[in-house]
Amino acid sequence: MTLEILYFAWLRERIGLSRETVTTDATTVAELVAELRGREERYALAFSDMSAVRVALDQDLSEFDAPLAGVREVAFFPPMTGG
Amino acid sequence: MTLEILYFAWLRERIGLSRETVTTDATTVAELVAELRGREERYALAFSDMSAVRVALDQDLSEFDAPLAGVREVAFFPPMTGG
Amino acid sequence: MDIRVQEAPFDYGAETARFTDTCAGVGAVVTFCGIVRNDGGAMDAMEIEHYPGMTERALTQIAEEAGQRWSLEGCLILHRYGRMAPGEKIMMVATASRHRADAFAGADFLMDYLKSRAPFWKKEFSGDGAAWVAAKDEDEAALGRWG
Amino acid sequence: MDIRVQEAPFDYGAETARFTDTCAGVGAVVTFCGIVRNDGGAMDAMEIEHYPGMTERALTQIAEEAGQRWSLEGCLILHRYGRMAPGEKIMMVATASRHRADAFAGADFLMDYLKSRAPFWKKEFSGDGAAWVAAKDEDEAALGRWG
Repeated sequence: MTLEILYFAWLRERIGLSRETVTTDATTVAELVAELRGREERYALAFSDMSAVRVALDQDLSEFDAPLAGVREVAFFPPMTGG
Repeated sequence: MTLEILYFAWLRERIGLSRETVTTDATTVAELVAELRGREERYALAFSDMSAVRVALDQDLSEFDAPLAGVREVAFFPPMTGG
Repeated sequence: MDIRVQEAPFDYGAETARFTDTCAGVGAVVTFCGIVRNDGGAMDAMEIEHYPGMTERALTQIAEEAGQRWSLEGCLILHRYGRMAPGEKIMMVATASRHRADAFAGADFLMDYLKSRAPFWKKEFSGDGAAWVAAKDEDEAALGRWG
Repeated sequence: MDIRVQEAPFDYGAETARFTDTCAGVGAVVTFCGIVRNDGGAMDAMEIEHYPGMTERALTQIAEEAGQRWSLEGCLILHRYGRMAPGEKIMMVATASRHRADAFAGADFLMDYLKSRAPFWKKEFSGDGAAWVAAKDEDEAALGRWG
């Protein structure tokens, strides 16, 4: 499947990208993260502490064990600090 | 002792006065109320249900058993409804 | 601390802006405004009576109490008396603090105490005549929230 | 329901006045404004990044949730992104209701959810460099207040 992946805040800075298109066989967010982590050091670093990472699937907050079937946009970012 | 007595809202309307000067031997608010109640029907009516009456002594909310010694201004009024 | 008791209308937006500008360095401002409701058009006007002297004293005490309970950088209470039509603004409070929790709790506290401890009385006028507004049990009960 | 995400500054007083005027018949309005603090002059500027699309979606969901929990006649959320100097207003919320308890609870709820569930991230710039603001445990814990 082909996914649009977005990165925000320090995840964007560490990975050096704000978005990329990825073709993957991952079936869950966790599998996708494992795949990204194995790519390059900057990904491994960005995803080294998953307690500091949040994920949204098609712009809804989600969990790491969520399935990717039917998803088009995956966003990774740190805990929100608005307001 | 001589007291300045003030009435507000429906107490003022029932008694027909917003303030009066009273010379009394009452030592507590309760005694003063009993004395006023004995005066005329309109006072008896105004003070018929004391659960609906509040009192302030020298502009501080107070209780009916409070002593009047040293007090100059006594105000009677219904529960507040500001805001 | 800014306490005002007045007959004249006030400008909620302008007072909010002015209050916020004078609280330099704060992170959070909360305001509340009470407005004369017109439930189904039954009421023509409202009149608020107060106890000059005690009113200012009571509002000052309430504001001081709020300042002791929470970390507030600023506090405004403005309350009108006299006759008002539906839609008119009756009163406002504003609080400023470094953090939102204090600003929210402070304003909420001011309103609960003002409702039941400041000497204001409302009378409503309609085609049926005039009636004093009865105090609500829930307003007295609300004070219990603050220990 | 009025949801706005914008880079441009906004006028808190004017927005408060406009919001109140459009909520005809209400008895209570509560507003909150968040302002860039400058704690001891250490910070030169703040930058807010957000997730266009999801931001509007999340704010709309939060406002709808507030409207299901409380009786609100109006609800405004306005949040900026981009670079801001100390003293600049970051965001505001406003709620209108017949009764004060709903207006207060609604605004308080909006703020708690917005803090931890809307995709905004703050970065602070000072002489020492730039640093992302860490989320506070107390902000996540605050959500527990709403059951």
